[in-house]
Amino acid sequence: MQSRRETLQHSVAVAGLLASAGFPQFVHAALNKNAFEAKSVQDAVKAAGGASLIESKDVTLTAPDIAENGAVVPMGISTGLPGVKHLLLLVEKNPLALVAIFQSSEALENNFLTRAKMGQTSDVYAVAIMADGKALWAKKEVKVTLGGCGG
Amino acid sequence: MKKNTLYLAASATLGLMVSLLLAGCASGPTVAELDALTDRIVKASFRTQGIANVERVTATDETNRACSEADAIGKRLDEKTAKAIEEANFKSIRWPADGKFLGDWRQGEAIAQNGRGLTWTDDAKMANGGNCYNCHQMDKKEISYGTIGPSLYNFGKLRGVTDPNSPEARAMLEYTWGKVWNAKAYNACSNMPRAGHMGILTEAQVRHVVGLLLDPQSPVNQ
Amino acid sequence: MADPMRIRAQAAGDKTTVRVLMSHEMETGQRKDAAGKTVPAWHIQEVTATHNGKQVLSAEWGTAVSKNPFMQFVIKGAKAGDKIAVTWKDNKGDMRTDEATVT
Amino acid sequence: MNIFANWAVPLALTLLSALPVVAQKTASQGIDEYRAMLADGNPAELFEAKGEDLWKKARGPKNASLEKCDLGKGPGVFKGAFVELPRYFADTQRMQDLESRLVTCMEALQGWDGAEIAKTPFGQGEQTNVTALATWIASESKGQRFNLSQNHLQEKTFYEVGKRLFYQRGGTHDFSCASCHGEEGKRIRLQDLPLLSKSPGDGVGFAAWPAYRVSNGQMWGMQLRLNDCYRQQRFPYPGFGSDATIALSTYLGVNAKGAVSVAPALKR
Repeated sequence: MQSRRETLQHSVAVAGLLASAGFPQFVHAALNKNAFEAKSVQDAVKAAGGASLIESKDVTLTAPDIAENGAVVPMGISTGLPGVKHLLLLVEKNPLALVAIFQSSEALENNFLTRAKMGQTSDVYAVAIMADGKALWAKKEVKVTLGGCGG
Repeated sequence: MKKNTLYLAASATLGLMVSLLLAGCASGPTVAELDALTDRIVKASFRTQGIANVERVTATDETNRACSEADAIGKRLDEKTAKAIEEANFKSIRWPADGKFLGDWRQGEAIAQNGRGLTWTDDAKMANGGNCYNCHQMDKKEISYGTIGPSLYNFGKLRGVTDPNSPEARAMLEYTWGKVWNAKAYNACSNMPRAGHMGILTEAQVRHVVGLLLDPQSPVNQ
Repeated sequence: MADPMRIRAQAAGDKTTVRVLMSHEMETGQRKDAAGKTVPAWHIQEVTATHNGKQVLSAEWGTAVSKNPFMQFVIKGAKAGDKIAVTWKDNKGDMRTDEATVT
Repeated sequence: MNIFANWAVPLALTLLSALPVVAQKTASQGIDEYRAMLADGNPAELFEAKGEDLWKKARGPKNASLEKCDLGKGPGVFKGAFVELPRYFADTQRMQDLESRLVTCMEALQGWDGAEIAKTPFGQGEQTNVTALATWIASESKGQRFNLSQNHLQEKTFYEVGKRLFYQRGGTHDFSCASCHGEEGKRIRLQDLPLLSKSPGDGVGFAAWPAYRVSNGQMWGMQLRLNDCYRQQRFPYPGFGSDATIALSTYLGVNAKGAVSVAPALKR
């Protein structure tokens, strides 16, 4: 376990100025604008290149059964399948369903974790878009509650 | 520079006050001195903000003063004082002008769910909530309930209220109204706010909450 | 300029788990301020990471990622002493890169 | 101050009634699971890093760092300082908690106007920096046990005053701190309430703040924690660093004696 102090020493800020100094372009800059503007899970997956939706046991969605607060809900996607192009996390009942797209890469495991906002109790989807256009999905309902006084 | 010394100077004032107060007491301050110091610290520390006037803490009533004091020394109020407080609070209960105790339980449920109102970030114009679920179980379907107060699930059913308009139900109607209006009329140092007495809920809102508790159709009594 | 990220990269066997915390509002564009005006969306859109200078991660984020975002990914084959750099760019064009050493 | 960032307001109003029936035990087990998933990667770390930087950086009208700040264990000593605060400071002749002491240092060493900082709302201007500094200083005592001094007469006096404040009923709802924190095993809604009239145990209550609050994505120091308790008690506004907040902190801190500090924690 790296201590905070060590991390600080290793963590060097090299940004900010780079923005104006011609930092190399992102590989996927704004490619999936339509997917992020889609309201439903289906439309978002389609816009991200998923042709046919198929439920799959080979895609794993990590998410809690219940979230104490919808502002921060941990969720992750992983799969051991070969031939994955993109990995998507989506929240069905959010105003815009798509949370994040991770591009599959030879250098990485297909295993990503992040945290998302959820407006209400909803199904969460993990979708692996394959090279052949298949969109393999797993889903789970996450209940969103509120622990405190609500004041 | 002049400004900069202000914070130190101002904050040292109370410190000085404490030192002066304690000068010459080798055994430390007495209970009365500590009570007086607490009052002064409260006056110097709190200020009016939004609708939350400073009098809410500097000018609390006899009920709160007596109960706070008893709490701080870890004792219950003596029976006589408790009785006197309960009687005074009972007298302050405003009974329904039109004789109607039971309102719409659906509106009562919304009031019970609502924990808002009367903080310094709230607007005076908004309707206040009753905060009921913060402390009580009520409708069994609501899993997010507090446990500071007893469960009120089946409140009316357990007390035999089958027809709220019957003469037999009258006493329970009055008790429930009175308890919601001013809980301290029945238990001097109850943790429960005095919803009607302190102006937290309007008469119409109290009626709806009583409906939620006693209406046989209410989910509380299912 | 945005505050620094916190990056932890820990090697275990032939895999390195990278955990990143970013300092960002992640405003959804759905929220209204006290005056009732919609607060415009302001969120990280693109995240990339490099391992010893070679790009390994490319991700795109929407408005639903939480404020002060957290992300975890696993690099194959990285070892102690390797450099991991993470860059984010938001919809206003702000960006930030921070680097950490694999332990 | 709108503490509800993003979508929390509709949540508060609509979600509770929409929940299906789930056994009580399952709900709290689920919430424990949820918290465990968040434990790794507390955004408070972002504020720790910022606070450490602020401590070392030359800033303010005097362009000086805070590295000579005396938090009670001598100039520049920050390790272990947090678990001994509030304490009596001879130079200011008063009881001070971590945040008010940091303001004193910012005034004395860096030349800021302390009164102006004290008046600044939480989450704005230099107050943000006070919170970040407090987060870092607290993190430097992580794992240590609370051990407030009760040697000085003022330390004892403030404990006694704090105890009275803890039990003081007021506001429109007659609430005191003890209304919610005076009994073991109670809850508001689904939120467990620590009993604070004695030590609630390691990493609970006083031993958990500063903390990052997931509900609004904000970093809160103890001053804001107490401030918001008083807000929800429907009390008037306690001044930043006021004697009431410091006396109450003294009471809570002394009660927490022996409890291990986990600050900065992650909270709802």
